Amino acid sequence: MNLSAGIAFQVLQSVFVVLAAPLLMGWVNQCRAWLQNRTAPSVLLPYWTLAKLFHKDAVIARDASPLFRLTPYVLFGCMWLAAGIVPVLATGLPFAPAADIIALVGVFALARVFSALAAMDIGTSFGGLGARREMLIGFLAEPAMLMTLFTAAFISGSTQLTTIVDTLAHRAFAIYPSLAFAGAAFLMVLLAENARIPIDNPTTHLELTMVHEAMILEYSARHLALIEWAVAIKLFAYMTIGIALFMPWGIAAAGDWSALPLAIAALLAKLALAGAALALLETLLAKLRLFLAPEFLSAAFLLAVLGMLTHFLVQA
Amino acid sequence: MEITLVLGVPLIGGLLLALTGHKRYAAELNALMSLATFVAAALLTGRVIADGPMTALHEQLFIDPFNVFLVALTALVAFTTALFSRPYMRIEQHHGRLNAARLRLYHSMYQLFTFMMLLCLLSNNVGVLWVAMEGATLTTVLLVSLYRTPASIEAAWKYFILCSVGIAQALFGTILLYFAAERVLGPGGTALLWTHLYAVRHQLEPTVVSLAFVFLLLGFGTKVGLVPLHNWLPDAHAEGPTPISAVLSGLLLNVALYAVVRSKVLVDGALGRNFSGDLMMGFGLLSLVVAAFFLSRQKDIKRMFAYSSIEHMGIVTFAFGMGGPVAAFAGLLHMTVHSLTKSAIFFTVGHASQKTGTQNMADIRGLIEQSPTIGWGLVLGSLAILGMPPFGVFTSEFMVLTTAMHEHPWATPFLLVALGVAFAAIFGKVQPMVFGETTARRLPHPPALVPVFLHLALVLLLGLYIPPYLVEWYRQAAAFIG
Amino acid sequence: MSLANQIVNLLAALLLLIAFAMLSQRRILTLIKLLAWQGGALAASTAIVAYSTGQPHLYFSAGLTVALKVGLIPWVLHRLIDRLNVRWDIETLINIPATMLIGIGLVIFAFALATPISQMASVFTRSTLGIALASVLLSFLMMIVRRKAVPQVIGFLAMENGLFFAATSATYGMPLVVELGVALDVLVGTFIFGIFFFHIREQFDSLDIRHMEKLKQD
Amino acid sequence: MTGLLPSPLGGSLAVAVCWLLIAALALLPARNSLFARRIAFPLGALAGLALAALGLRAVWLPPESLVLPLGLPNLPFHLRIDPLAGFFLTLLGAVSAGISTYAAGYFRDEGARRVALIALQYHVFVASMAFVMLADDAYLFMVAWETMALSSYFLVITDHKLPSTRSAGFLYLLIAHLGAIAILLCFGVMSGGRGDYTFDALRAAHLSPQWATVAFLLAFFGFGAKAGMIPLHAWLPEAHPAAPSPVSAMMSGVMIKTAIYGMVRVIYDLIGGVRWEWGMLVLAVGAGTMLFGVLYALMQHDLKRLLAYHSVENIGIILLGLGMSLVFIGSGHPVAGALALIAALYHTLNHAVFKGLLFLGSGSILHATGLRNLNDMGGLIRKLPKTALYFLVGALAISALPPLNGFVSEWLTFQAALQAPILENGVVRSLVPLFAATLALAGALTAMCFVKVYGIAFLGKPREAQHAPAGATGHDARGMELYGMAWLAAGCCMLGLFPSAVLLMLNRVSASLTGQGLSAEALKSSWLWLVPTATQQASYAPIIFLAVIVAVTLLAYLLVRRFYHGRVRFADPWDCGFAEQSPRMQDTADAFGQPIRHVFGPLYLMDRRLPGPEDPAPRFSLKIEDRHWYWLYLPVARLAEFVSAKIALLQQGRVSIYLLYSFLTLLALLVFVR
Repeated sequence: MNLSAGIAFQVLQSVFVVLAAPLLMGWVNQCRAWLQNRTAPSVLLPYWTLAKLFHKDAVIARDASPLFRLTPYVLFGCMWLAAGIVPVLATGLPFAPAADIIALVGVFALARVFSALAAMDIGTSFGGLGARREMLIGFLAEPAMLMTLFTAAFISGSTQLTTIVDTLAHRAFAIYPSLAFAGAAFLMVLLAENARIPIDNPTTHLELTMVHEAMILEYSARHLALIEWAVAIKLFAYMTIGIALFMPWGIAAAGDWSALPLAIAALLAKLALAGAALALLETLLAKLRLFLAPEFLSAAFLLAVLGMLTHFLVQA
Repeated sequence: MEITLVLGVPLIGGLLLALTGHKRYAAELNALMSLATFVAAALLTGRVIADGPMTALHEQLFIDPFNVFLVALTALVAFTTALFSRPYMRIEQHHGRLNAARLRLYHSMYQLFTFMMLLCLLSNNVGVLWVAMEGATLTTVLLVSLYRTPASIEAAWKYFILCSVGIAQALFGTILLYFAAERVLGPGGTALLWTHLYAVRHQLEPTVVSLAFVFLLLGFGTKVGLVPLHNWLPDAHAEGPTPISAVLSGLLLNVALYAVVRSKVLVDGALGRNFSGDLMMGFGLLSLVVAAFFLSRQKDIKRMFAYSSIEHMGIVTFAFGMGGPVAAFAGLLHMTVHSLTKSAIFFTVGHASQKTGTQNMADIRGLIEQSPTIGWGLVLGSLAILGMPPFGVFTSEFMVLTTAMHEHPWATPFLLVALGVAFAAIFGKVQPMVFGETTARRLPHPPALVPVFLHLALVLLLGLYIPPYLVEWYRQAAAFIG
Repeated sequence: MSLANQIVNLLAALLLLIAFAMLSQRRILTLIKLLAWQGGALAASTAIVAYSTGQPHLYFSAGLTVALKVGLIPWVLHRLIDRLNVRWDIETLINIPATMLIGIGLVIFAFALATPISQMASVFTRSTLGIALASVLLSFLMMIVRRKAVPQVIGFLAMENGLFFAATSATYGMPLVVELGVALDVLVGTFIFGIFFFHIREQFDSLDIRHMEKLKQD
Repeated sequence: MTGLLPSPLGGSLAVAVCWLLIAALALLPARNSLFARRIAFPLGALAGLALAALGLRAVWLPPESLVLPLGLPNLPFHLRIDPLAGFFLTLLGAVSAGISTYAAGYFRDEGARRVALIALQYHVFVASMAFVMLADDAYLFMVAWETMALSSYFLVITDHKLPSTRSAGFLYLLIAHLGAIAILLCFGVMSGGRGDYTFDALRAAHLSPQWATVAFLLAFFGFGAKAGMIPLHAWLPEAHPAAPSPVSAMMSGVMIKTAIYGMVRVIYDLIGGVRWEWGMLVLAVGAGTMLFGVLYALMQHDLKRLLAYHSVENIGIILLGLGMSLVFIGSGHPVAGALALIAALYHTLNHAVFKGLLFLGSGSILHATGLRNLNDMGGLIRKLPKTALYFLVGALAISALPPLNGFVSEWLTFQAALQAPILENGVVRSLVPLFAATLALAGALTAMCFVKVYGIAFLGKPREAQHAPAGATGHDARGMELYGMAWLAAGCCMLGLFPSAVLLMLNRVSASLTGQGLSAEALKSSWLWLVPTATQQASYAPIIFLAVIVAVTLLAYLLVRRFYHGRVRFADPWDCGFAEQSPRMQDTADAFGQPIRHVFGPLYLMDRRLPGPEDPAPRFSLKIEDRHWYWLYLPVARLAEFVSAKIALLQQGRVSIYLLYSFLTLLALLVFVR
């Protein structure tokens, strides 16, 4: 692998993720609409929404601090960074060693902290409420996520996503019970972290139960657009992490142009499937009361830990 | 020459002060006599540094590494206490608690008490040692009851009865010792001379000597304040005038312990086994633990520090009981630093209770506001006595603890519990007295602060650096204490 | 056994007897008399020991004992109780028969303790050491059970007598300087006790030491 | 060239003595406090810088030692500097430089006597810490150790008129003293009866496994009391907040690290022969401490108390690293052990820097507003923008967010935990990652807690009508205060961005202690990359990370500006259209912790006061108490009370009874002698 090809792959993947993320969002919404017997909006609707928002004038509360205006960019940057770390299209990207799975979780945490802080900045009652709930969900989701990743890391003996994916993709097929636990836990974390049902409802407003929406109530126009976009990238990143860990087959190696078309195709197929599954889940599940959220997430955490322990027990 | 001076000055001073009656300058005279004694003691010390141990007055007096530093210490503390008692007694007089006649008694008895203690230390004759010890009781008993309040009378009565009875046991012990020695040295003067006894200690009859030691330990131990013979001590300390509490704690206990240790040396020589050591360790540990638990129940500040003295005497007794060069060294050092620290504490306590008009700790508050020096003196002194480095008390406790740990590991839990409990008790009481909102008022005379900080500075110094000749004395003394 | 020896033994027994008598005596005046008698017995035994061993300073010691313990101190005590007007009432903390029983136990204990020592003692001291110890312990007991100040002091003085007896009969007397010092201490002590009686009377209106139980741990 | 530089040991000694001199000088011109106010602290800070440089040098040089003609006759003061001591001296010097600088500004307006006293105690405190690290015999160590406790005690009770301060000081000194007794005992056990208390002798002593374990337990207890590990932590949340803020920073930042130093020195260096069972104990206590600390921190509304509980938490994290290292070394995997040890030491350094910074920030808030209660704060970012910036750096760092320093050490700790598969013992192997899971939990909770702190103190609007208490300056930190905070904030960034340099230094420390450093591959990687074992296994490049994140953020910004516009209108907050907005409707600190209270309810001892429906001025109050009080501290106190009540029966005031005691003692002894 030469460096320039690697960088080209890196740039390609980053741009691809950023551009494709709203599409995934649109796809999930479309599937959900179908499943709920509604007329589905266009799959491209998120793009139009973003464009519309970017055109508007931003309205900001009078006493907002610089932190408030900085946060959308930070969020967007964080998610973009995450998109660059995860081996979406190819493994062995030149940037990948700069951050491993722990750093990846760190990036998500950084984004969460900033969005929570921004929510509290204006000093409204909903902002504080949202921040508090977001951090409540975060404090359980984050370790669960980390433990899930650790299970994979123990299997492959590395915390580099590249190495993990390489190991998992190129091994002889074997059933890892630990990965089953981890997969379940990861799914739960994914739902919680991306503000999906049963923890949060991405389409709700003006409800006392909202979490993520409560945090971004004060945002408008381009700031809101960036946040929405970041949310889309986050969902995309999570899904690709899931794919990388549990369905890594077909991924290309950086610089291997010939494998790229296949990788893209495989990725799109897998994402389509995952998106549909997500929509299905969201349709089947009901939203939990907020105070059941910790139980849900501690279950995820315990599953993840159990997965890790299973790994040791089965290995030993 | 210096020896006679050391003894002569306070004796003459006592008689002089008794005869002249209370004059305006009596307090100054008292301090001056004490200074003269101190100078004499310093000369003596210098002489010993130059010439080594010596005897005087037909061997009736002697000075060796064991008593030389105690003589110096006694003279020093007696001097600084005299300095302290000058303003203290003025203020007492000002507050109308004492009149001229009592002050006359006080000053002359103070000198005589000093004389008695120095005589105890310097006497080579075990009998004379006893006489002087009883003399020290007699001189202080009137001082304890100086205020003539019911409480002080009661305290003095208990002090007198318990110590007299105790000391009577010591006389029986002395007689038994003489009885044993006579068979080796023959009747007559030499059989009671410590230097001679020491020379023949291996030939003394073991049964008699061990019996003698029981009586001596019990007798002198009463004055040391060993539990359960200690009951006079807190009363006497609490009810007497504070300078007397200072010298009782700082000096008398040391001198009594000195007598015990002198006896121990002979007994060990005669018995060859660690009979005396075991007894002393037992008493030391018991005193330490019991006193530590008593501490937390005290309401009277002087009483509390009296218990602290019992506790520390317990430590020293335990150290001497363990024996060995390190422990004995530690014991000697602890005697020194305890008497310096404890007398400094009593100085501050005296002024503190004068300032607040009470000895009840609950009513003494926030000293550091009204009089920072007294407050700091009290808190630093208390911390020092609790064994906080870098003060010297820690040094000796360090040595005692470490020695105990490898020689008598069973004792360490007791030591630690006692030290911990004592810390919680004393510091828990001292802190609110020193800090917080104040209740103190101004004193009619400036308090005596030089003695306090002089003592604390010495203790601090001993925590960081022990002068070589002191080390040498301690070592030699420790060598024969064994 | 020489005559002197026998007399000393007799006096020793007398001493012990007096000690017991004091233990059982309820009246102060009688106590003081007994104290004087005890002093007399002590002086006599000292003189006999001085005679038979030819030690001149023991004569001096005997003289001192007579002057102090038979003369001066009982006289002072007499004056004191006259002045204080406390002749009659002597109460004890434990009743007298029980005290006596304990006393007997103490004597046996003292003898048992002194026997091994007596074996090696010189001629005079065979039994005297045990008796001296016994009388010291008895006086101690007396101090414990009496609840008035004066009898307590008398007990103390009786204890000193026992000690003196031990000193003279067991060891042919202590060196003179010591004896003088001890005598001086006893004398001064008695005077101070006397002063104290007045102080106590003044402060507590009674010489009952039960009034002096204020200083305690609660 | 090197000959011209002072030797690290001599230099460090000179710095410590210099601090003592400053202390002494502070006392002299008490009336004219020019020295104490203007000169003492900057001078102290310079000395700190020098010490940091000397310490750094010492890490790379062979150990040096020196004997001073002071101390005990048999045991003069021994001094020694080795990489471990060098590392901790660097920590002390660097952090104290920042704190002293800050203190120079902070104490400017205090009363003359007070500032002189603080300068005296402060510098004795710093000097004693230096001596703790330089000490090479048990006696000097104990003297320095207790002097440190004593001087910090006096600093804690600076505001002694408040009863709470006094009781905090008392509790602190008491537990410190008990810990010191245990340490002393530990030295006694280690010397094993030979009576030689130089560290050389202790090092040379070969203890049987039982005695080694006893020594370990004593050291763990003794140093743990100082570090604030549960259940001996009770003093920490009381004492740290009570002190003036620079002192809190010093205590939380540096002083409790001396306990870590002591632990490492005694366990690794002096006892030696590490056993993995010890590691399991340390792990368990560490995890408990960590979770306890953070969960209680979440319940606090007093800012400094909250920070103090976070110190407890971070000590837990450090213990976790130490425990793992003991487990690895004890099971014969020194390389992994070295990694865990390095992680622990790295976190020690990091915590010193960011906790120092946070306490200084809280000091600035206190100075400006007179407030410590978060429930009364709000919107400070507008009033104190500079403090807000530095505090944000500290908050992000302690929340273990990349690319700041807290993340690096937690990352290393995770990496160490991920070495677990090499362990042979199945139970231990699966327990170690479990502890890593608790670390993940604690990290996320910390982030939550600091969102709470920052969001409530700095963001939003002031919650209560401002009635500025007396002494509040009302303006942002300035001058020296800012420089001090800036120095530490820069430290947070540097330690986060250039971890490989620190790693090399710690590798040297570990190598000198355990004889084993990191793998060769880890050491030869370039300075950009932090590689704990092998590049294949794990790596982290904070600089690249930061560069990318800044680049993408900027890119996003520029693209938005380029293709769209930057128009902004200002309006009232929307808040879903609720019209009746008042600042009191914002979340308070207590409200923010409410979900956690809900989830971890049984852990807390709560006393909640809800306002009644008719209450004209409704107030919600909440008191969270530490359960340890009720099962540990109070029973011990009651036991002591009970025993002393029984013993007091000895003294009933009756002279006859006293005589009877003497009599019975006499009889008993006479029986005994026969």
